[in-house]
Amino acid sequence: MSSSTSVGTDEHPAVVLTGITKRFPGVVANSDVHLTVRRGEVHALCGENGAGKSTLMKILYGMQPPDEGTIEVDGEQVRFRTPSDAIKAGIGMVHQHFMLADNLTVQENVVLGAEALHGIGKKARARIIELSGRTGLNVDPGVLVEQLGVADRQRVEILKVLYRGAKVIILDEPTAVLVPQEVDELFETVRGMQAQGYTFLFISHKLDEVRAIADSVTVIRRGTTVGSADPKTVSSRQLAEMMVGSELPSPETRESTVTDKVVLDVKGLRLLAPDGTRPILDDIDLVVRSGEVVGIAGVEGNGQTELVEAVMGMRKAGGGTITLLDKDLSKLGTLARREAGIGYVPEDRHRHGLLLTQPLWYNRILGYQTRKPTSKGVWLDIDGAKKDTERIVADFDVRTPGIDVPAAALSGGNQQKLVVGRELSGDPVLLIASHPTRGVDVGAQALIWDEIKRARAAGLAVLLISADLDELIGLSDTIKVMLRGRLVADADPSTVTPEDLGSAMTGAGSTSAAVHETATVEEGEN
Amino acid sequence: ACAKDTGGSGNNSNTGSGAACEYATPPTASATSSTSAANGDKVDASALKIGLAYDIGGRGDASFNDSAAAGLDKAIADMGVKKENTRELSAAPNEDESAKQTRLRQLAGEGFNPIIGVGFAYAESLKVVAPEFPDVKFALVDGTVEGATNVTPLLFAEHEGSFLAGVIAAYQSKKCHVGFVGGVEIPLIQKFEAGYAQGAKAAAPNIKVESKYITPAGDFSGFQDAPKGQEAAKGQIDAGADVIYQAAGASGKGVFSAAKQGNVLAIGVDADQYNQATVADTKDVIVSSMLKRVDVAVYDFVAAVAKNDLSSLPKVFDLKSDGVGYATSGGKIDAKLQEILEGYKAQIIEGKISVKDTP
Amino acid sequence: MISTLEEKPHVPAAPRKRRVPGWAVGMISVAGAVLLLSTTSYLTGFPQMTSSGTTQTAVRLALPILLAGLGGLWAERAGVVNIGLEGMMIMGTWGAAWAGYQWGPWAALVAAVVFGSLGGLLHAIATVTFGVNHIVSGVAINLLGAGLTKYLSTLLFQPLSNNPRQSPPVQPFDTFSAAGLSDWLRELENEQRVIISDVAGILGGLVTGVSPLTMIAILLLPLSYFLLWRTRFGLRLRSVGENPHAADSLGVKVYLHKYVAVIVSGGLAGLGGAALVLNPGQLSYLEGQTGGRGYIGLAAMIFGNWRPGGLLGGAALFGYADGLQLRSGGEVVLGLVYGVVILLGVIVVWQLYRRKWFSAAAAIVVAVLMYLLYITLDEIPGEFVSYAPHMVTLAVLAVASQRLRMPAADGVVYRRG
Amino acid sequence: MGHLRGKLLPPALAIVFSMLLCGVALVISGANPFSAFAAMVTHVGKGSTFVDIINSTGIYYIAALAVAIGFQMNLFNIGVEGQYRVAAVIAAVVGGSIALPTGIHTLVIIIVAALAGAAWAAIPAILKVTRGVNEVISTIMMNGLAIGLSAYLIRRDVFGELRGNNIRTPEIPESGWMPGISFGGGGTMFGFIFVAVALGVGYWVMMNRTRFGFELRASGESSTAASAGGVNAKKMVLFSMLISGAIAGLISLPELLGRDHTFSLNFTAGIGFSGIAIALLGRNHPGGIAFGALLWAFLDKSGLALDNVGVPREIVTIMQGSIVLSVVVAYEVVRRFELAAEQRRVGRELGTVGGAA
Ligand SMILES: Nc1ncnc2c1ncn2[C@@H]1O[C@H](COP(=O)(O)OP(=O)(O)OP(=O)(O)O)[C@@H](O)[C@H]1O
Ligand SMILES: Nc1ncnc2c1ncn2[C@@H]1O[C@H](COP(=O)(O)OP(=O)(O)OP(=O)(O)O)[C@@H](O)[C@H]1O
Ligand SMILES: [Mg+2]
Ligand SMILES: [Mg+2]
Repeated sequence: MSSSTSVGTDEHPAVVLTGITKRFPGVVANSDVHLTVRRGEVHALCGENGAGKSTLMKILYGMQPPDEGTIEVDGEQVRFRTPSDAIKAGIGMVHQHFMLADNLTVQENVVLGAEALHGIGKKARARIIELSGRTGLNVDPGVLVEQLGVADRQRVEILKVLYRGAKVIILDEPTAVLVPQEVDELFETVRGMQAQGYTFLFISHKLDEVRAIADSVTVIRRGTTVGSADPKTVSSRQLAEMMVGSELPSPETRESTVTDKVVLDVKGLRLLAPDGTRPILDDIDLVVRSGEVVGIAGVEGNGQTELVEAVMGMRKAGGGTITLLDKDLSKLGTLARREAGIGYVPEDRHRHGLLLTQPLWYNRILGYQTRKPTSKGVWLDIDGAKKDTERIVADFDVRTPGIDVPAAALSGGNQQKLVVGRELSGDPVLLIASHPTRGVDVGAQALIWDEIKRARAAGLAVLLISADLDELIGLSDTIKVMLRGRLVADADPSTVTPEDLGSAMTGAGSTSAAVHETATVEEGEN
Repeated sequence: ACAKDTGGSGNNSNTGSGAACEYATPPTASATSSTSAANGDKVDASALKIGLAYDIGGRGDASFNDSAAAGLDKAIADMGVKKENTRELSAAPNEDESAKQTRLRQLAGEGFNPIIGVGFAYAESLKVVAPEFPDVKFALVDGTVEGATNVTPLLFAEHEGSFLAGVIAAYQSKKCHVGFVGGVEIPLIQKFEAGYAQGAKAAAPNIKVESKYITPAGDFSGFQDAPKGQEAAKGQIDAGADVIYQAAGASGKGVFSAAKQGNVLAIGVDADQYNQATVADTKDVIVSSMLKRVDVAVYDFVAAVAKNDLSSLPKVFDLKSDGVGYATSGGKIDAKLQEILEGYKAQIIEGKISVKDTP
Repeated sequence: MISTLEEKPHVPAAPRKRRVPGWAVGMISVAGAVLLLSTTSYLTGFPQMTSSGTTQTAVRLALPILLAGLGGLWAERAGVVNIGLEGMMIMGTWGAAWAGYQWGPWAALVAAVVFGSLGGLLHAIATVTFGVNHIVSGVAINLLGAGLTKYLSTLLFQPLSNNPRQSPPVQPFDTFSAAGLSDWLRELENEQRVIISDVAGILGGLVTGVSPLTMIAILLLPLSYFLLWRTRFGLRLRSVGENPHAADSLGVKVYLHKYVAVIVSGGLAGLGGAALVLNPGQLSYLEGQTGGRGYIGLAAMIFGNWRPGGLLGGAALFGYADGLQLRSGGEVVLGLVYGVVILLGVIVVWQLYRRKWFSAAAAIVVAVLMYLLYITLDEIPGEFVSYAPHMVTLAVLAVASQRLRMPAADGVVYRRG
Repeated sequence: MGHLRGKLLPPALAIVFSMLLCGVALVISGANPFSAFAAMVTHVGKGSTFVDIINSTGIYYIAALAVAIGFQMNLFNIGVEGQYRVAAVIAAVVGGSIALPTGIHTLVIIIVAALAGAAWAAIPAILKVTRGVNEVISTIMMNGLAIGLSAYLIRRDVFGELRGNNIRTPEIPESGWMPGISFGGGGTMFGFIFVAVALGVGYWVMMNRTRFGFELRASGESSTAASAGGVNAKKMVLFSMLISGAIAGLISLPELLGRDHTFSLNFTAGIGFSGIAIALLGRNHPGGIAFGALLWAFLDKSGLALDNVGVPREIVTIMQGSIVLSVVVAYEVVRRFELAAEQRRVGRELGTVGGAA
């Protein structure tokens, strides 16, 4: 049965949401949302950050009750009190942030909550293996989830949903963490399952993907549905303008500001895994010059995080030297490295960037506790910190009622602007930016890009790590590809395409002249 | 193949080798001289308001505090002290010095006189409080307060009583191997240990004496951990000891229980434990108890206050003044042994044997 | 709650290692420990180290610790830190005595569980429903448990026992021995043959003079393992301690499971209290009789890496060291130091094999120091002997330096939505 | 001011609630709760009780500060109990065996006590930093060993001397004492109370105004964010444990320098554990801790009056437990309420509807 024939008008739609409204303290997340999903289609949901997509899906999945509005599944009105109710009605959800217990096995994660189906033992295992065989979602049921990479984790999430017999599957931003090849694999799986009669609700910011996979698109803006479009005919730019009501910015920076002055010089950097045997970083050589943005491309888990943390001194390197403007940092701690002029935008702002319950000005001090204007000797300079926070709030357009509110009260994008603003204070010579716009909406994204470009023009050296290949290609002067702890290829951002980069990142070998290998990786390595 | 163990017969594996003791020639008994201040005319103490400040545990601890309480009860019964004219307060675990002082002040402030501090823990607080109330007659069981003339020390020669307990143990032991379990290793309890070991060796020079304290000084849980008392005693029994003397407060219960399970004998302490309700289930192993007559001391002190003659009180309640002694309830001490004991007792009273108070 | 120094690094998808199954690790460690003890016992000439008496003592002393630790395991596997075990244990002792003197030992067990569970219920209400910091709630429960039982004892026990701190006597359990086996093992033990006698002694201690409570406790351990790791209830309970949001999103009733876990935890701690009351040497409630065993139970559970087998190891280690020092004193405890030297020797060889030069050097230094201690002293001073279990625990933790891993959401207050 | 109300309301509610609870317990046991509470309150004015309460508050205050420093960075220092015991015995031994001019002698004792407390805390700290040993276990174990060490040091063949049936360290000569303020029959207030107050001020300044305090709080709030911000986690563990231990070392000094002048079997134990409860009650805040310590001391000392009216004194422990629990419940309820209000305020001031902030 092909998807186009299964979409019959005489049948009941798989899901109909009518007049859904949901209020949170101070925010109306959804207001009068209408959504109809036909059986067997892939229905995409688009909207900028905080538009209310996840909230709507959580309501459909029974995690949050709507304040107003009705839900119909297969033509029957339903009320979900808990996710179990939704599961019973055949709805499953893969969350934006993975909902997995690291210390449990794949099998345990999959059967959790659905033990009544096949128990928790051999039968369940057989069923999982059968399911993964049928859908191509291959993972070993016995392995601990903490040992899995992102793509595998996502497979587990989808398996979880299938295992419960869901017919309608919600995928909330499933591609945000995947490289193009993995996205293709995922889409293949989705198409295959669509052919078997599954219905998908698909959320993504990446409009090309939406156009590639969806049968229909609904756009949400500021909590309400603003219209729908046919993905076959609409362009990405048109879609984006529906979402935000303005032009889509781009990260393009073509005029080169690269100088000869070497700012960061990493030589032979090594790092062993804590269990002592496997190298996570293997003989990394890297140079970043003043006015240059060096981008690192790589599938998550290939050592980018470790590279950044080793340069920051948060991990103790097993060998090699790190030099900043002729100063040897190799033996210094994180604070000394920051004082030497490194700014650091961490990939996870909640874990590494902010003290969430503390006021904004208190967060301004973090990382600058030894420097002006936030401290004088062993004493803190609270007035100085407050004044400088006001400056960041103004310069970086941080939307906040004041600098005394806790950082947690800000939305993700505004939190990120605060962090970027802080890390560009104190005249750094090097900025290490890990996924600087992850989970940030287009407006904030543009602002952050602009600030990085401005600082670069003023001579800042930037080491950029990003999973967003458009961002990487757009911002970088040089791109290096990281694979299994090694820098394996260089790419020229002016000519390389995301697809080429993707192949290099997965080790499929470069097919493009824009990517040339600098090292080979033995496939058989453990 | 699982059988119910019947009362201790199953696993009394006394692995230690041991032969019967060779006893030293016991001294022959001379006439005992026993005087208690109370053995006099009827005293009328009905005018007294008596205050007692107990140590941790208070009345009902089946031990030392209870013994003091018994003295008070006897005073009420014999000397016409009115029940409503008495007040008993007790200390809490881990309390600080000022709580003890407050307690004494409360009693003194409300007109109680005499006031008896039960336990050496009151020494420091009496040193402070007694001078504040020069007209009040204080007494301190187990301790002295230097410089305070209105505090009467009620001291005991526990080591002398324990000497006799050691003699009893030596004569009751079949393997010439005895043990001592102390609650907390403080000087007071070491007096028991010292006297006991000396007594046992005096009676049987070849005897082996095991000794174990449940906790060191400062950790007073050793007085209330019967399971550990039991294990300590079991260790000694398994090592071959067959008479165990305990000075371990509420932990002593565990020692008796171990003795019963191991089919050996035990010696109680402070009161005549053979007749104590809390250890009634193991009374058949209690061959004797070392008596520390805190009740006598309290009673005598009240009487002396009523007669306004504190000088009649002995400096130390020892064997001579019957302040310490041994119990014969249960009938395990036959006439012959009693004769031997009286012989040793006389020698101690006469000063021919001097008993050490440190191990 | 407990700060972790090193963030667990995100290790990229590692090739899966064939792991040795848990039961095998357990068997190997037990065998290793027995071998070490009998070697030490042989070399130092102290048969007490492996005598059946010592083993029995160890079992009796470990029992309340084991039960308290098991209580801790249940709560923490569901993500609730339970420092209130001591208070729940105290409530258990009171309940056991109160029911025990009236209706016998079985009623005592039931009442101990009920009273302990009440403490658990209170902890659950505070931490789960009100989202109170788990440590605060635990500390408060310790205070409440002590105060409440003292108060109730004054009201109910004093009229009967004339003592506000003690209950009337409680009926004991009968004890059981595996008749033939027990005797045969004792004969073997008495032959004083290397290893065989030691093993016989240890085994003999385990099958002689066992009370039903011991059997229940020993059974509760595999039962807990089975329930927590082999049933759907256990899977849900553990998932709540690892990632309550994930569990919630799959329809697991997070609050319910936390409640059940914490109440069971209290019940087990209460049972630990009953083990003290029903100990043949005690047979009554006595104020202060728990003596910090709840805290030790918690420590044993952490020592055991939040797993039943490890907990058993921790409790056994503590009970063994305590038993040895109570029964045999400073001389024999000094013998344990010799055992530590041997253990360190093994570790040195292992570290050299793994080319960890620094660890090996450190182990050598410690081993030499320990050996000097061993040959210069005749016995460990009595003041320290009482704390032999504490020293052994510290030494083992410092040497083993194992990577303890607590449940990921342990101590984290969970809010729905 | 609503802010202040949010801070004061919960403890007030909690105290009322605990009084009600204990009142019910008293009624059930046939006692009159009103006369019991009245006896406790009137007792404050009697004899030296008021001064005793102040003295005890000071001691609890120091203990709670010591615990709070660990809590600030999620270190659970159960070992305060052992640290102050070791510090007390060592300070007493040193103080009793040296001869120095007045003032300097006292100072030396204080320094020795702080160093001894820090040294005892250093063991679990080092074990944690180098071997990853959980500080909960190690400090529990160290508490046991502390008793062993103190018992060993006061052995007659070591430093102890026999005094009647008691055993104690040599008395500290008068040059090493710290004079108090005498109120005649009202008792003597320890001079060390002023040190306690100074410690509280110092604690506040350190936490709120210094780089070290910032790093401590940052580590407590998020160890990951702190380490990315250049805070050396191991160093912080070590330092906070050492400072916590040093302050713990001072706990026994009010009594040692102001009253006892010796370490004996009458040593006041258990203050470290009370300190945990008080630090939690005061939410690690120097003002809150002062309030908690005062409340604790009041319940302790006035509880003695219950003996006079025939009410079991244990009701006080119940009250302490229920206050701790109900205070935190009340704080939690109020906190949630305020968080929602805060979110509403943020939402209102931004004037957003859809929330695309
Ligand atoms: N539990 C909650 N409590 C209060 N406010 C909430 C809650 N969940 C969501 N919101 C608010 O609702 C708005 C919509 O959030 P939602 O997560 O649905 O956005 P989204 O469209 O999924 O955004 P993104 O693209 O970032 O995932 C947010 O801006 C937030 O302010
Ligand atoms: N579970 C929650 N409980 C309370 N408030 C929440 C919750 N989740 C989100 N919020 C609130 O919602 C707001 C936005 O949160 P979120 O991080 O989802 O932002 P966002 O909509 O993704 O913003 P941005 O577009 O900047 O990424 C914040 O004010 C946050 O406090
Ligand atoms: Mg977002
Ligand atoms: Mg979302």
